[in-house]
Amino acid sequence: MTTDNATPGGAGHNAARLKELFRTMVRIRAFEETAMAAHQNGEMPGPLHVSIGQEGVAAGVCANLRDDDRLTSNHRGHGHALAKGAQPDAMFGELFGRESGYCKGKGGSMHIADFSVGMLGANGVVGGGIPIAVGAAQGLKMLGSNAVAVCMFGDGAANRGPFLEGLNWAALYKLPVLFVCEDNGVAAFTATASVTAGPGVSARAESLGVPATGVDGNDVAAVDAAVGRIVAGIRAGSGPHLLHAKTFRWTGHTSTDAAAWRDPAEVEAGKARCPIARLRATLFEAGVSGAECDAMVTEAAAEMQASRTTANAAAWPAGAVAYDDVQDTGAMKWQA
Amino acid sequence: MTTDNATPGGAGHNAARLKELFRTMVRIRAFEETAMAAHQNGEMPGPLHVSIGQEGVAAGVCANLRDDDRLTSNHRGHGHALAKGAQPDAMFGELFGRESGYCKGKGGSMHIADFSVGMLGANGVVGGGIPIAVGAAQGLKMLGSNAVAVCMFGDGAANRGPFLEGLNWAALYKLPVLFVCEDNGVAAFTATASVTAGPGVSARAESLGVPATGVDGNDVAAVDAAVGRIVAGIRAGSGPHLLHAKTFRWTGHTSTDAAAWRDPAEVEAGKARCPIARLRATLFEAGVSGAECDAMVTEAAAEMQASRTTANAAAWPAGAVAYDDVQDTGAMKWQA
Amino acid sequence: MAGVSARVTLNEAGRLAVLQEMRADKRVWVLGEDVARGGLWGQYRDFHDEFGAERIVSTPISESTIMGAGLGAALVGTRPIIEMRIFDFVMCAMDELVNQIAKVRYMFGGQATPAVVVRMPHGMWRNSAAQHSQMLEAWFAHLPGVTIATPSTAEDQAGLLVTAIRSDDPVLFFDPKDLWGVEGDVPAVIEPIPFGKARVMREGSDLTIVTWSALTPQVGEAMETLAKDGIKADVLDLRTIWPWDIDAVAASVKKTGRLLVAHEAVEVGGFGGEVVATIVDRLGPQNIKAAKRIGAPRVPVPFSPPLENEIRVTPEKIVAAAKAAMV
Amino acid sequence: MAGVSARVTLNEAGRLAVLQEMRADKRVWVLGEDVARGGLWGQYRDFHDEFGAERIVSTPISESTIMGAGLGAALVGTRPIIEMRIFDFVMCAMDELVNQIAKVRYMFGGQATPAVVVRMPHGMWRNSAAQHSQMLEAWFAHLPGVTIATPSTAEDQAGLLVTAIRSDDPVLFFDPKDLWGVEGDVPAVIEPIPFGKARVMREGSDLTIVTWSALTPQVGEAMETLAKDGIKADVLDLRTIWPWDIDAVAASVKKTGRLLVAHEAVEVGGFGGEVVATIVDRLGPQNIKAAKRIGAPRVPVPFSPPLENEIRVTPEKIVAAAKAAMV
Ligand SMILES: Cc1ncc(C[n+]2csc(CCOP(=O)(O)OP(=O)(O)O)c2C)c(N)n1
Ligand SMILES: Cc1ncc(C[n+]2csc(CCOP(=O)(O)OP(=O)(O)O)c2C)c(N)n1
Ligand SMILES: [Mg+2]
Ligand SMILES: [Mg+2]
Repeated sequence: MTTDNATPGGAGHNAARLKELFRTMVRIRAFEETAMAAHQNGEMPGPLHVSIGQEGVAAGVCANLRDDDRLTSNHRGHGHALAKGAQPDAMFGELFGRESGYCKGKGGSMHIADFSVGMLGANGVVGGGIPIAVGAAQGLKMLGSNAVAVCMFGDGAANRGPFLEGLNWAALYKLPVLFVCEDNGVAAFTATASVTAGPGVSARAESLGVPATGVDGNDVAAVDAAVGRIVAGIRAGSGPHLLHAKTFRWTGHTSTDAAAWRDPAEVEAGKARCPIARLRATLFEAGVSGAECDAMVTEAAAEMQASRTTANAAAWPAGAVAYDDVQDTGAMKWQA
Repeated sequence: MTTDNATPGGAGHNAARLKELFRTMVRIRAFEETAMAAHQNGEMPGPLHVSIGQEGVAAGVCANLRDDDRLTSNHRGHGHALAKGAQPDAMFGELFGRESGYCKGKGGSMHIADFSVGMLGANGVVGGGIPIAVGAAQGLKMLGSNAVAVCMFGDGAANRGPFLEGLNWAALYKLPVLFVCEDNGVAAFTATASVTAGPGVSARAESLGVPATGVDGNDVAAVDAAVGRIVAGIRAGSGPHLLHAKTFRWTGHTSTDAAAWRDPAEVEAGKARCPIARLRATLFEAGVSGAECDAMVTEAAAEMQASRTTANAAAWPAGAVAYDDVQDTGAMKWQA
Repeated sequence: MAGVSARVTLNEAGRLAVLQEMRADKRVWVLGEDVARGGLWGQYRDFHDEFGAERIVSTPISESTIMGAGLGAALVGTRPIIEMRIFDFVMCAMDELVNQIAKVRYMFGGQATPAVVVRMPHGMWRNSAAQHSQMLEAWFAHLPGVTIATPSTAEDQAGLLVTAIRSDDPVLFFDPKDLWGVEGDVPAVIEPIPFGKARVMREGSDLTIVTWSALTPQVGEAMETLAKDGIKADVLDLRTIWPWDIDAVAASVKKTGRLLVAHEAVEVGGFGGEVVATIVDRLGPQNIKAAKRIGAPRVPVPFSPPLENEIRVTPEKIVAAAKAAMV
Repeated sequence: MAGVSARVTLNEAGRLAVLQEMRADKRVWVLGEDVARGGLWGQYRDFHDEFGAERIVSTPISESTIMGAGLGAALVGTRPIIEMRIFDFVMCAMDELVNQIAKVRYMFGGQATPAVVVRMPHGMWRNSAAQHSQMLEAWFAHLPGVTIATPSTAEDQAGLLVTAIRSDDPVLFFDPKDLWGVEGDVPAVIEPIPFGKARVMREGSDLTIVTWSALTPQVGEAMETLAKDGIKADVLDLRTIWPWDIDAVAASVKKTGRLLVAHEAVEVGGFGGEVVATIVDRLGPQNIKAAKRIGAPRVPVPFSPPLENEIRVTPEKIVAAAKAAMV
């Protein structure tokens, strides 16, 4: 969901806004579930990283962004793309390697991009989006825009060098960039806490001159409110900020990873913190019925199923496409 | 100066120890001045980075190290090497590219190493020594040694990714490593403060789980005392520590850089904080006469001049040497 | 049962080799992401149980430090196996590899012994796209200070890993990740296989085909097709590209008069150029009838199966290139 | 005075080219260490005064981010010149260069325009030793998605830089740092020089010599010596190694029958192998009498002058190699 006006969510949530957040989350959930089903059914090649359980972060952050705000994402980026305004048809097309995909089938799940809505691309390299986001912010500032750049990354990425370099850089040049650490507690097959020293990502950010805010990433209203405030500040010239959003990944690292090593009790507890269920309860209190929520869920499932069907019927890219988009000068030509 | 016993300096400095610190510092100063003269006189090829004004850090740190403690250094490493126990003959030999040099003339000023005294090498890449030092510490721990690793780097290096990665790593595995940030306020031709955000290197370290201590690097007794305490702790298993030592670089970045952009008043003030002059005053109070200090200065100058002379007379490496030490398998052979 | 060989996959062959060497030499250890859980590819399965957290070190996602710490630990006398998970991530650790590991021994005049093995599973693997499929082994032939292993069989994976672990040189070990599942016979005691000796895949007199790493099965198929068509190829798997078996290739081309180098990597700037240039100079162009290369076109690796297939070097393309060399 | 040329150094020629383009296009800017003070080599002297801190951005020592931020800024429509100070430090930014800059356009199906120029002064320069002297331009010919400029004259430095800045491709610009001082005539309005067109240094019929970047003066000396000895060389400076002027080299070798590729970089795995392999295949080995390469031995660059001289490709060595090609 991308609002026209980047309304700061902080100033009293109304039911309409909460419903939009709910819709974004259930669309992400439906996308991921549909993608997993397609992957298990052999419709999709390559690895698949889904973000089930983490929908609150993508939805809450992107509700505060305009189309000309830029976003860099990571390997687990479907939710970010959808929330930023990407279309499921072209996303499924890309997942399935079809010509109809955002990247004509050249990128796949880990490289979805939609520059038309400011989605500058997922990334197969952990932390790879950090310097790109700060550069985008620097470019925007130079061009006199008041758009912001948002950088989504996982807790695992905070152990890579670009974290230090990028945050120092952003603070130094006072760049309009929001760093979002989507902290699901795990990095691939390892608990992040077991490979991370010190008091945490917010402290790291602050030591680099970037103010930080912690939020429960599974409370989408809280994310929305915090990001609303923060993005308004960044847009007004406050400089960078880091949002540390605690969340939980329901699945294994990839859709073929059963994550058998995780403590089942911990997984149960994590799932109990479902951001969608939580918002549903809030909506109920605000007078939005369960039936209305169910309708959104059903609609989202149908939408994603339709996109899956469309993508499955889409054409494969022609061989010549493999030779396009490399470079202008010195490109190889395709020979039939 | 390398002590047999790694006596912690904290427990009351006596005049003998202070004299040894003085001797180390004046030897470093004499080495650097002699090297600069030789460079200006065309005796030495390649770039030269001297550490005049920073002697207190090298001397105070290394006074607490054993030969089997390891040290990684940076491009401004002569003082570190000398203080760790390297010999000026082989150092000048290396500076002059002679066969008698530590590296047979293959490394030069930026790559001096003396593995026999635990000096694992200077480094031409800013921050390059950080991961090497943590690895050395990890290896030492694995081998059951209680030796420590020390990593010397400049304030400029704290803006490179390896700083974050290396400190997190050291804290995580509780490695016996002391990080020493030799903060001379400049990085090449740029004031480090102008490219560094946040509260500073100690805060960065602490955010990564590495405790930090600040010290006036131009007060060698204070450095000695602090490092004595810290290294004793590290040796006893406390895990890593960072020492932030403020100091001042008297010269330009390289010996051919006049550093005309620096504020002359600032340079004057910096020179007034000379670590050698300061210790001389302390020694005087402790009953060591100016004449005794002068004798050490004269002796050091003579020692370095002699090494310079020896090195100038030393043989150049034979052509075949260029082909040695590449690798065992698959090495090119020299053809006369 | 000592001395009896077992039929195992290439992945398992490598695992057995490291296991044997770690049991024999306490200085050998492994560091990399997720290795305590057996590694991304299961190549260290059960190691953590046997060797513990001190020797099977699961690391943060800190490639620079994985590489650089491996070097530091080697400099104090341990013998690390640096596991890089997927080759493409080595790009995050190139200073440590190129400026440090490859150079310390030389820069320090022989004082340093950077005895590390850097394992980097590489190549195309099931539509992993541009950032998880690269084959840049050629780069490192151009980098003084390192040796380069590029096995393609379970036997070679085992024997070359043993050599790599025992070597005092930094060894860049390119695990062929598309071939984890190919099987071979690995003896109970794995003997080292020397670097720089090619493996003869087939003898023939018409044409020399040189290959290595993950393209070997495709070349194997192609050589059978060629044989059916009456073209008898002399086929060599280099197994290591630095050092590489110049003598064997030269002898073969002397016999056949024709050379085709086939590799999975991009043809332009690939190691095939080195092989051709070396052999042409050694034998003299006049003594050669054809010297050709086949590799991928100069494009990043695309995701979509038909696109990936489009740029793959297939048995059919190898057959066509071989036939073009016969004219 | 427009249209009149000035005699300037290669360093100044590059400075003038960037100045011209920055004046013409506000989207062009520079980022790198110390650039506000003119850059390590003075190649941005006085720029800060004219363009200010927004367009001449002195950065922290953060190579990954210098490279990656350059890319990010290009993706929103600016045109950064990424100054890497000395090539060797690019090793700290290889993920950003190899996995991101070279691939974004392709991975994203054409949506991205990574219009960056990466300037990386490279090569041997006054005993700078192993970590400040590397020449790895060959690597990037093997990397899809980039073009590669390797000028050697002041004129080409200017004209190729103009082309690079106007190009929508990522351009890897290898400033020949040992040649900063060579002089040439640069016009008041610098015209772009197209990539992929070789510069003829000398015409001859006996032997083709191909070179580029910092070795060009040595080749120039060698060709004069050869001429005195009665060997008339056809000499080409490629100027850009991707794309490179295959047609011109092929036409020359067709005429002379002999090829020698000379480069400063290590011979093994260098771009010389690509040139030889391409030409041998294009013309057929039987139509060539000799195809040779000369480059540095496969050792890191040593510090000491006699050692550096030992491994340098000198005019004498080039003459000897040329004569060896004449037999
Ligand atoms: C530089 C790099 N190293 C390793 C990997 C392999 N890898 C992919 S995802 C991942 C875990 C990332 O964890 P985190 O950043 O927390 O994201 P999450 O998967 O939890 O969403 C790893 C190690 C990679 N893609 N890039
Ligand atoms: C990775 C890298 N980037 C840039 C350089 C060039 N360089 C050499 S020294 C230096 C400044 C280093 O500053 P600091 O670490 O504070 O050390 P100091 O020179 O002040 O002792 C720079 C930028 C380098 N050697 N390595
Ligand atoms: Mg995570
Ligand atoms: Mg400094």
